Amino acid sequence: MVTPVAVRELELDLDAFEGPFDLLLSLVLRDELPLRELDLAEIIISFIEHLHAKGELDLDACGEFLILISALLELKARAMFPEEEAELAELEPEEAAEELARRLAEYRRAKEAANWLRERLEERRDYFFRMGPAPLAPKSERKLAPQSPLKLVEALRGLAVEPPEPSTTHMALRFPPTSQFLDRWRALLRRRTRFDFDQEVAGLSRVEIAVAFLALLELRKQNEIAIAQAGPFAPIRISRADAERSLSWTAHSA
Amino acid sequence: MDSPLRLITTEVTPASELAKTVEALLVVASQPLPVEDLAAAAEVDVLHIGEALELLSERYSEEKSGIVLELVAGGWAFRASAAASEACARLFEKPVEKGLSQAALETLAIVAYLGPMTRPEVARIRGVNVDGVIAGLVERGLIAEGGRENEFGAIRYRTTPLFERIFGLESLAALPRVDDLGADVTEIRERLEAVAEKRPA
Amino acid sequence: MDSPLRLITTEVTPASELAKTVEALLVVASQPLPVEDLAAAAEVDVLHIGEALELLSERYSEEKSGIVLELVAGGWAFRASAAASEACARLFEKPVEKGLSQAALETLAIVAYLGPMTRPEVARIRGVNVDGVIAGLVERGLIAEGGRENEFGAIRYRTTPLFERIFGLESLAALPRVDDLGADVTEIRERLEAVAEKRPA
Repeated sequence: MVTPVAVRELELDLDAFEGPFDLLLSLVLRDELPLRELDLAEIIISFIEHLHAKGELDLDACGEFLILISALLELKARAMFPEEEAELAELEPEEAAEELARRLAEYRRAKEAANWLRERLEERRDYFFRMGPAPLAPKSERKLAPQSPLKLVEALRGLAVEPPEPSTTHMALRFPPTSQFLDRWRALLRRRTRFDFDQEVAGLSRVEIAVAFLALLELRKQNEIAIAQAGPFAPIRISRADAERSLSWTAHSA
Repeated sequence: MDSPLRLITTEVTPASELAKTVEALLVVASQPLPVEDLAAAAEVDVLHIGEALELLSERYSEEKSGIVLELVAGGWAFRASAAASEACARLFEKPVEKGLSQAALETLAIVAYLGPMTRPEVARIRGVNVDGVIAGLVERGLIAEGGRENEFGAIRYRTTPLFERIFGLESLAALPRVDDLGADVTEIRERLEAVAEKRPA
Repeated sequence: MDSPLRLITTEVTPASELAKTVEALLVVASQPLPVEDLAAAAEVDVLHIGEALELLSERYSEEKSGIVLELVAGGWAFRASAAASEACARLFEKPVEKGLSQAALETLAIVAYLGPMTRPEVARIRGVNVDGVIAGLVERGLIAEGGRENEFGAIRYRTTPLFERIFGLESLAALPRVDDLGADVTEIRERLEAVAEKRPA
């Protein structure tokens, strides 16, 4: 005749609690016993010992115990890692369990270390030592390497420099005249039948490049040049109007 | 032949002369002094400092003196003897006046053992917000800011020399090893297996 | 009749026990301790403290020890022996600084070239508050107070002999000439003030 193990009446003798399991549960649920103070492994061991003592396995009791202890574990996990619930939820169950175990172990170590520190503090509470400077300690002097008197002259001259006139360059964009580039492109085309736009404007400011391009369009309008580009972002080729035919080849071969 | 004569007439040996210099350095210092600092100040090598410290440890020990020499926080320092603690308590504040809460001790332990740590890292291990505890420990001078995770990252905290001094640690390396949970896990598994064996197949 | 007997058999006399307490108190203190404080802490009357201090003065005296007991400003304190003063100075020595900040250089140049000057005068030329810089230069001994504008006026600062030594000058007369800035001190000063006024706030 098997007497079922009444899990709720399981007597516990833990570091943080002594009494039946159901009392522990109600204390935990009423927030009167902080879960973080409870060593759940201790409860598991008590239960197993209890089973062991009976010498037979009561599956019903095991099932009930499993449900209760996993609820406690989950509660404890949530209490310990409130902001990381989501993070843990993203992990595979095995990974999450492992991560949880790792953190619990880490916290357990921290608690042990804290206990050691407490004992140490207790041992040394009667040891006084000076926490400030000694009453008659020598004064520490700041020493300076030899300096050149010319640095003083430099500093003084710096103070005598008139401040620059307030700059107004930021108030208007200054455009170079288009004529400047018209002249430049015409001069270039007298020497060469064709050139690459990008190469010729390298190093110029954005405004200057824009004006240089405007000058090209002006030359095109007057039929002095042909402009070709093999594809988007390809070099822009400029050629004298009389060399246009050879340029079309370039476009086809691209 | 006057050197043996000189040896006889000289009352103070070089070691005890050096010991005087070392005790002078220790009485004016505001931090524990590493042997290297003592050697540099006294302009002798560390071996001689070691001899001098041996003489002084003998002289400045509990029972013999109200001043006790100890190796703590990476250096040598004087403290008051335990026998004088009641008198000291009437005149001075205790280094840690009211003791430390469990939360403060756990936080200290985490920072001490796991090295410079940010608030979120400590919070992750303790499972609760630690801002207040950290602020309290900083105010007591037991931990201090020690750089950042990265340029814009969270501030890292590390324990201070005062922490080592109050807890009487020669250095952080003197913290005892905290055994991990390994043993417990094995124990649980063994018990489970023992039960499982009894299970009818 | 057992009190003489007790005196004989007791190895440690009360006076030397009290001396231990007093030396403990002195090694923890950051300030010289008046006899009354020592008496209150040790819970004995000042006469006994006097006896203990006598014992300690004997023990902690020049020649005998690197630690010397001294009465200073109405209180008792330990200091380093004269023999150890050089070693102690080395302990407190800071690394030599290579140069001065621009603010310090400008301030020094103004005080050196334009003669004793008050803080507001220097501030007018530099166009910024100079209190911190002046305090720093005073602390380093490069400038010092040199009288007042008038009885209730602002303090004037002048350069010190240390300033002359560091800048390799035999005297202020040896400062490099700055004729291009003005014919004399008044002219230079007027010019600098005029420039300062034009500077954007």
